[in-house]
Amino acid sequence: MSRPGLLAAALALAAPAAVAQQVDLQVAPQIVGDAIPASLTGQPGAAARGRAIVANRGVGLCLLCHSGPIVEERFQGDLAPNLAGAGSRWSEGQLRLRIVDGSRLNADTIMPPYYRTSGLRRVARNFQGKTILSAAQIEDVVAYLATLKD
Amino acid sequence: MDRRRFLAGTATAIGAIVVLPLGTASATPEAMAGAIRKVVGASQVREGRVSLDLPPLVENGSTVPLVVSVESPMREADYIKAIHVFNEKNPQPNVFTARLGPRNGRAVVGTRIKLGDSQKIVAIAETSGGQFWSASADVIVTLAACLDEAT
Amino acid sequence: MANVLVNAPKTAKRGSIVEIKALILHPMETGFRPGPNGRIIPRNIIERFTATWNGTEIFDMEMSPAIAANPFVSFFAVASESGTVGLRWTGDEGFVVEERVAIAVE
Amino acid sequence: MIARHFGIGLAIVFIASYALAQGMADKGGTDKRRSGTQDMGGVLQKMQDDDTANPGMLFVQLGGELWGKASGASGKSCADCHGSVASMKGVAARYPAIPKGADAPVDLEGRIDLCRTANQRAGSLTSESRELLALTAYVAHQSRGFPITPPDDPRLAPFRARGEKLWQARQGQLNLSCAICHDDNAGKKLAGVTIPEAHPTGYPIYRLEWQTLGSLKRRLRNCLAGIRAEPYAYDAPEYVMLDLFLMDRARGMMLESPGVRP
Repeated sequence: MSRPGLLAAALALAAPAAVAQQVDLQVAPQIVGDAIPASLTGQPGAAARGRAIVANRGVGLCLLCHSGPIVEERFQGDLAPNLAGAGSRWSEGQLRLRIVDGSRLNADTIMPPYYRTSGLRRVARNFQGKTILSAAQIEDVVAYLATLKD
Repeated sequence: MDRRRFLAGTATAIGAIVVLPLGTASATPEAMAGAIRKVVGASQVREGRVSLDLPPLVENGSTVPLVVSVESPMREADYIKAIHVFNEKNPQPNVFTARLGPRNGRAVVGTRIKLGDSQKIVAIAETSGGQFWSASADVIVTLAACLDEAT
Repeated sequence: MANVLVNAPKTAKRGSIVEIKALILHPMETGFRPGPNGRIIPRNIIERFTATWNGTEIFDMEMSPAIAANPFVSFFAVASESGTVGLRWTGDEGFVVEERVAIAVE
Repeated sequence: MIARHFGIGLAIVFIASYALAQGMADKGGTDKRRSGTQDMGGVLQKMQDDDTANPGMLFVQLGGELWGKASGASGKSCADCHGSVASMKGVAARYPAIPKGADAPVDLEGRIDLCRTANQRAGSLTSESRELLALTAYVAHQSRGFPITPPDDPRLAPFRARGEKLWQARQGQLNLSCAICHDDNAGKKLAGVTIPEAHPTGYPIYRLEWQTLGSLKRRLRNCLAGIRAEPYAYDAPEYVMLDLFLMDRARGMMLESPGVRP
């Protein structure tokens, strides 16, 4: 199921085209089983920052499709699983791969690939070559989701 | 999908009007109270006689139907002379003031308003005898007004 | 190119109360919104709507930027005598539109 | 109270006629398709149904004025050739279609503009211009209550098939397709907003978010922006192909133009 080399190669290939997230794209996430065990930045993320990213519909976009235990944000989505308990269901590494590119586990997933610039079609000009979140932002989100224990 | 960015833009716009000689920077519950005080002066405002018909949950704040109806015989001796509507979260607290008289037969006014966020709306009716009656309603807005998407 | 839709009964019984509804094409630009270039789009609203019955003012509404685009107003009037209901919208940038409808009172 | 009763009466008549119309379209009784109208709150349904409250009717009225106005080098108006707009009944229910002498389909706006440039010999009307929307709304309004009946023109099939492919194709930075939301997840909540099934029953629509009337093309562009995909050019054939596919998908459903949508 996992083809770690392919994703890394794809990201590396995409790197020269990137501008805003160029530094991030030099990171080659190593997939092991159904997870990316190592931090994309080599550093742990900050859960508080991660919560803010998840809550922000223009940045994390998470609450458009998911609901989560963020009470101050009304009108959350219900297309995707509730984020509550995500930290019990998945390890940090599993969460990381699901955010980076969930299609590596399920080709039909509706979860957007948050850290991929290759294999996408007709990306709007102002988003071309850019990932949805930076590596550091993904680490913050992973750190936050890991705190959501049932 | 990127609505927050536009919300942020709206917030900037609200901030910008501080430099305009409008008296209020943005409507807040306090600004609304101030605007109401300007209309009613020292008079007491009582709840009742007014009904404010607004959908409790609106899908888009850009066009929210509103009807204010006031119990009144609408005769020369006793009629509603004005209906004022206020909000607490738009850039300014005044929504409209309608002036009526016995020729209306019925003290009912309908229109459509913009709501920048979920908030409380207050309607105040002024009788020919100088009394003030009011009603309020809370509206939850799924999508705020003043947003736009790149088209 | 003003465009107005008025709904009022053509006939009414003397003394009955009729509803008059009016819609007008107008952007009701609030003056608080940034345009595509980031600058605030200047305010352009209808400030006042007035209704007369045979020339006598019977209803008046002061509007704010909080009134929705393409303003809709409904109000009532006692059908006292046959005649003309005059509606007038005035606003920013010299906006003036007048519309008349006849109501025959029997 | 009279007004309120009148309003309620109108709403009941509307709901009844709507149910009847949908029932007639649904011979087997198994049609579960929902127009966007059915996903809106009662307040907006009432706004759409009351011609004196539906802001789209301002454009229909304007379209009526334009219908009678001479334009272009021909010095003729729409009415000079077509007569009463009643001649347009059912037309909107059949578009997009391939005009005589052409080999590619055009949508209703495209057909009106073609008439304008070829017959009236007037300048082309810009996409989303008030004039084009008004004329389209005026013509489309004539088909209100008509079931959508795409023409049996075999030449349309390949265009429709390409439209379906576009509908299914993932695109944009979010890597989503139209079908993922509007087929697989219709009825669920995207940030508190019910995802509609995306049947083009009300176009041109008065969208409250736009605070004006707009075309299906504009609506498709909004969705493309949402998934961070590059919108097709305004004159791109993709919009017509998607329109063809969507009209076929909504075959038998009732036209409601001008629709009101949040």
